[in-house]
Amino acid sequence: MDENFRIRKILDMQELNIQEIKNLNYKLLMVMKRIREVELSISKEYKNQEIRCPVHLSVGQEAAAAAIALNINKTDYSVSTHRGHAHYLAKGGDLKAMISELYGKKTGCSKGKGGSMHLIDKEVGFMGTSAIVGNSIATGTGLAEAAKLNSKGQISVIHIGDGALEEGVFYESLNYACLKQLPAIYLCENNFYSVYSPLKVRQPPNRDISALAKAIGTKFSYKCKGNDPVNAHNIVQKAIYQCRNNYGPIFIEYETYRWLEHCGPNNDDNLNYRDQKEIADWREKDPIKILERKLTQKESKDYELYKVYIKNEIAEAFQYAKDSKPPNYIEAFTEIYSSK
Amino acid sequence: MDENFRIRKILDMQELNIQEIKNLNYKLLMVMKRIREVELSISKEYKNQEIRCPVHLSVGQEAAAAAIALNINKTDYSVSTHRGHAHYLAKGGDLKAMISELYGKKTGCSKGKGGSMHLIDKEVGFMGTSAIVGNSIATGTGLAEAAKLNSKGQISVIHIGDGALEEGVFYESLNYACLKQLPAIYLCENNFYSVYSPLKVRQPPNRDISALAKAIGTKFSYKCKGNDPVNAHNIVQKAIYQCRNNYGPIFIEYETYRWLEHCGPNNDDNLNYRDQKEIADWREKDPIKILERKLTQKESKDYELYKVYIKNEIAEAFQYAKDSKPPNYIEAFTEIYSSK
Amino acid sequence: MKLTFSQAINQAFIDAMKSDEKVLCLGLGATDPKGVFNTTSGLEKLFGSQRVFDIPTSENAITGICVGLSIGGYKPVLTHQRLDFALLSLDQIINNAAKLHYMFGGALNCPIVIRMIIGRGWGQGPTHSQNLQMLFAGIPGLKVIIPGSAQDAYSQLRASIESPDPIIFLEHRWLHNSFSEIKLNHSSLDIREQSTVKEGSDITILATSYMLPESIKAANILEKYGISVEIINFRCYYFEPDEAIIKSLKKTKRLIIADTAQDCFSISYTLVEKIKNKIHLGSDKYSILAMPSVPEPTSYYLTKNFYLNYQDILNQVFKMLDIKNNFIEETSLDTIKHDIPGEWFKGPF
Amino acid sequence: MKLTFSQAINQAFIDAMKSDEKVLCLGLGATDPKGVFNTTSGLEKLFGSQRVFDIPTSENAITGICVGLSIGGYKPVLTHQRLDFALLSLDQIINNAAKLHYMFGGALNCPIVIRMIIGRGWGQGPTHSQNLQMLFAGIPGLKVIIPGSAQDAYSQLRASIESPDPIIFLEHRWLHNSFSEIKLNHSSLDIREQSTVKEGSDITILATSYMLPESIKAANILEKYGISVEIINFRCYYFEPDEAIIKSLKKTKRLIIADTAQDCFSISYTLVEKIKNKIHLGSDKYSILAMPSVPEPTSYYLTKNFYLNYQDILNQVFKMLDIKNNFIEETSLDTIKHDIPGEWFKGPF
Ligand SMILES: Cc1ncc(C[n+]2csc(CCOP(=O)(O)OP(=O)(O)O)c2C)c(N)n1
Ligand SMILES: Cc1ncc(C[n+]2csc(CCOP(=O)(O)OP(=O)(O)O)c2C)c(N)n1
Ligand SMILES: [Mg+2]
Ligand SMILES: [Mg+2]
Repeated sequence: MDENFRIRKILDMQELNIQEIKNLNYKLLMVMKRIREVELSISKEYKNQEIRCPVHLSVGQEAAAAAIALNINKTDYSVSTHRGHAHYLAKGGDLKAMISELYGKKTGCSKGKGGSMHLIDKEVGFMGTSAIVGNSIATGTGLAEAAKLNSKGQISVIHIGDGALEEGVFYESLNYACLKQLPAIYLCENNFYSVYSPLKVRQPPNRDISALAKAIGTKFSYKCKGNDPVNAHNIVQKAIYQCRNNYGPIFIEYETYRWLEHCGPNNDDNLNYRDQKEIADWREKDPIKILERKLTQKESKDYELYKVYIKNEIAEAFQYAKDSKPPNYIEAFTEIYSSK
Repeated sequence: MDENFRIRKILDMQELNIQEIKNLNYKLLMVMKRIREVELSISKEYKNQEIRCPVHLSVGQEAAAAAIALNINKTDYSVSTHRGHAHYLAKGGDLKAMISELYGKKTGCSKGKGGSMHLIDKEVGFMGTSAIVGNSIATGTGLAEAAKLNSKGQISVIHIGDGALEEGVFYESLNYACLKQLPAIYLCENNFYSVYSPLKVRQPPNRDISALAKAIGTKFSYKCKGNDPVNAHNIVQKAIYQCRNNYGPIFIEYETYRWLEHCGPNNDDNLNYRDQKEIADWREKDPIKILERKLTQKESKDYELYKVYIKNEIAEAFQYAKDSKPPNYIEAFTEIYSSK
Repeated sequence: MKLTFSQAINQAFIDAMKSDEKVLCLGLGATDPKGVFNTTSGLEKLFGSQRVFDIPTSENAITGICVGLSIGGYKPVLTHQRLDFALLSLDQIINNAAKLHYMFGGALNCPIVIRMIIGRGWGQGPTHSQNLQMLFAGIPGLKVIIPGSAQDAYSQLRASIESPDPIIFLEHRWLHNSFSEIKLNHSSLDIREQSTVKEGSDITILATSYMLPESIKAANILEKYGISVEIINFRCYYFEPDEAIIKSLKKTKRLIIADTAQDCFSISYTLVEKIKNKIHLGSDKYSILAMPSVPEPTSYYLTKNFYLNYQDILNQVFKMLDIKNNFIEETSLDTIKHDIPGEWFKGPF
Repeated sequence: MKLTFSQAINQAFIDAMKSDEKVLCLGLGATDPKGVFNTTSGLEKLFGSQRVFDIPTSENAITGICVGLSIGGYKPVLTHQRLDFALLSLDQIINNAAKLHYMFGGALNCPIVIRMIIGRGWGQGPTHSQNLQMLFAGIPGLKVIIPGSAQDAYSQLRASIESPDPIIFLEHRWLHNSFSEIKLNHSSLDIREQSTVKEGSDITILATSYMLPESIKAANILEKYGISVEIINFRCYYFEPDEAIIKSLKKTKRLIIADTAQDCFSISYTLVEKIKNKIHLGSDKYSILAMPSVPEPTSYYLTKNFYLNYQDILNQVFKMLDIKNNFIEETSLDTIKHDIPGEWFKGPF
């Protein structure tokens, strides 16, 4: 099998379960690296002022998405937040359609109407993101109820941040999911900040949020410390198994860290809202570097090829987006209703 | 001291702390009996169609209110819900103003604008009730923050039902109170029903709600089982002590049972939404009967006098309400703003 | 078939749920002994507790859950016993349901129906009686349906359930016991269609919700005095006036809008301007009857003269036709108290 | 003293908090390095973290907490970085804050200010750009303030903080960098007073919020061509027109309302009718310029021709004065892109 084709197969989320590649580390790395490269490319391109919408990048936080990518089915649902690029890609979302959306083109996944904060790829069960903190938690819970009513073994994954835990809708949704034993996974990327605000100005000190979820009523709640992608994968795998097997909703806290500014393309460590040592410590825990160090020689060679491949893939996607025809402004006035 | 005067002093909430009467049982009983008699009188009068607003009576649930009455100061705050008569009276609210409010008179505590679901007596720190489930939880939490900012040792008591636990605002408020270590007591009367709906269609089975409060972040959470007024009193006393001494917010679950229909003057056990045995068991646990049985002979004699006294007091209040002049309809259009 | 408004809602549920197994019915009290003023009674027995169920008091999440159900292929009908409670869910209604189709470029649609009941009288008071239709009618992406008759209750609810878009369905509590002859038919109904319920030549009344029966009552009285009123049941809050309205005004050249919501920033004002873009109406040729722009007080005494009824309509017609009336007295002999819809109502809710 | 709108807000905070120690400032990001577009910068240092603080993302509870603080004797000013987020708190705003004074018969009052920032451009999109002023303006018990200038920012915020009633204070994001000479004075300000910012004789423009600078721009151009425009800064959404408006219309007899909210069920329609109750205006003598009644799309290309600006105002004036204009070309030489308020704006927020 030629390298390129093999890699392409890996990139296809449906195929990821076929275990073409046996080494879990390598598989996780591939998914993470692709996400990171996409995000860094957006960061780079943003300066040209052609991407004219707020973007919230996931650089540094890729592991949770990768853990999902390797364990979820196309027929499952997932939803996410303002910081949704990684989750869209992890679910198998179309890269070209995503980049085009950022450029406001008609070829965008939301035809330019939604922008970076409104990604969707229904074909692969990625059912949308929301620009309102907490808003999609309820939607994802409803999808879990649909999944349960369908009785086809689907699950619904709800990606959230630590800030969303402060919204009543999180609590109401989880209460409902527990009450009805819905197949939902609430996967919280705790990056310790909401915009510039540290946890300590938003939540009681030392609160164990997975214990909180358990007290609300989940049978299982997990905590994944320190940005560890393999640990994240194993927890997610177990959780998805349990969720599919009617253990009801499951909550996962995944500790991680954002490398760039909350919104926008830049590093904002100069603003000093985060401790320099804290930043340095988390940079050490770069999930990509950690796994890169674990590759075998053979894999490292493959990985070089893979990097070229994704570089090309991403370049192509950006070119596609830039070349795509802009929508006519008249289209702003269409598709408000789906009926007359 | 003549009997009547002594009783009048007891009825005055400020004086209750003076421990005129040494026997706790008797004091609790007096407060509860007065509340019950008020509620039963409303129930009886309602049939005359002169009280023309929804009423939610507390018959059977009097103990939590009595526990508060014996331990709270006039300078403390409290807020309550649609089922707020007992809490208003426990805080020392003016009886005549309350009954007049039910009759829609200008002498009502809200000048007839609010009705049974909007009771207030600012003079004694009773800062209002709300007809929207959960709505006053946030208000009470804000009062707790005001109390904290005032640094005068005040606390804020927030009376809620089990249904209110399902509103996100409960969770958001408690998170905030824990974060800021506010002197707030969330006193939940779990009567196992919200209108006709049993807990099992609303919350996960066997969930320990005081453990839930603890997981949200309270240092102390208490559960008071089985409608026991003395236990309720002791827990409330301890909680108020802790709350005043900067242990932060405290949650108390008090198990109890409503005797009459959710809304209105009647018994609705014929509708069979509650199990007959369950009803009978809880009727056994009538907090008033339990304490009546414990009175000494001397107290029993006093109690007979006391009953006459409150009967008169209540009759007087109803008469006052009925005799009060109705407001002119023009007043509906006033006091929408407090400035021009 | 003679049905009350409540029964018509119930029948619409039954027929819709039979014809489409994706339809769900949920809400506080949906399965309780009172069945939301009898509108959901018996449904659980017929369709099972997976399709008909009670919910926690979590208005906000439940609304989003309905959105999730809808994009997952279901058609949830959510009921709030009072519109006022739905204020907890405006983020989900406005930022999610209403925008979904648009903001994902048409990829999703959101077939949900949210029933909200509007209270009135018997001390409902400031937070159990608000008709905040303008909150919803002003949001692109929503359709606001406000049935005025038992027939509407049936056919508009059926059409709403079949609509691929989110519907806010506003039921006036005082209509629940009104009844009429009903056709169990909705297939031809355009959900935005208004309906002419009485033809006339002197003046047109656009009547919404509970103002419909009050308008009919007024028109019947006026008829005796030779005044011919045309009544249009304004049952969908769409700001573009439909043909029935324009046609009617070409004939009568006089307009009263009778609304159950408050005057201030009432949607009626938009409607008037949009009508006047299509047909000339002199400034003394139209008027708006709406509720006062103040909270509804609880007291029986304070709500006296607070609500609009057929007498206000009579007076307005006389005024606009420049008739000095001396027969108004005769009509004020009502014995029913102003805070109840009929003698059948004994409180408390 | 020359200040930007943001600086004026900041100064109003400083002066209010100095003069009344009960004033509090809270909101997401109130103490962060960006200080809510610099409006709250430095306040924590000046007044301490008990009076100036960040909050959890809990819009609903926080609003109710502000109500509690207010009846407990404090004067909280809550800031939302976007109006859209405040939709989570409409229960607390409408069922609690707005009703409190009324429903307790005057026993309580609720001096809170809720600042909400209205987004526009740079891909803010459907849920970061809504001017839903009508949600609030239609609620009795609230006062809705919508400053149009840096002077308003100062004096209206001060007056709002001093008001005993709940105030919704709507700041347009595109005004934050506008600046002007400011008097640090608010004592004589009636919070419901509109202000005439330019006198003229041919036509009156009621300009709201960001439409104020756009109207001034238009008026200055028109002046060159001998057209004299009177501009009234419509900065409080009260439905009864105040004297300045009536006086102006008696003079000019022509009215344009220029609004940053959407057309459908816009409050402008109410206003027009209320004005016409006081003064005759022929149907070709007034018009409403408002945003299209659709969600705001995100794409740069889709927002082209989406917003109103001074050119739309020019065209409307020409139309109403029946002038065939051949000089409009000249004014369309703008180089600034339509989705940013000025070259200073580089995204992303
Ligand atoms: C309801 C609401 N409130 C506030 C915001 C502004 N906001 C956008 S992203 C964000 C941070 C959320 O933090 P978190 O959930 O931890 O996600 P992260 O950005 O860290 O991934 C906030 C407060 C919003 N979009 N919606
Ligand atoms: C937001 C909201 N949703 C629904 C209602 C209708 N409602 C009134 S009382 C009540 C029951 C609340 O139950 P609980 O909190 O247990 O109090 P209880 O009546 O048992 O004392 C409900 C659902 C309401 N008033 N407000
Ligand atoms: Mg975070
Ligand atoms: Mg209960």
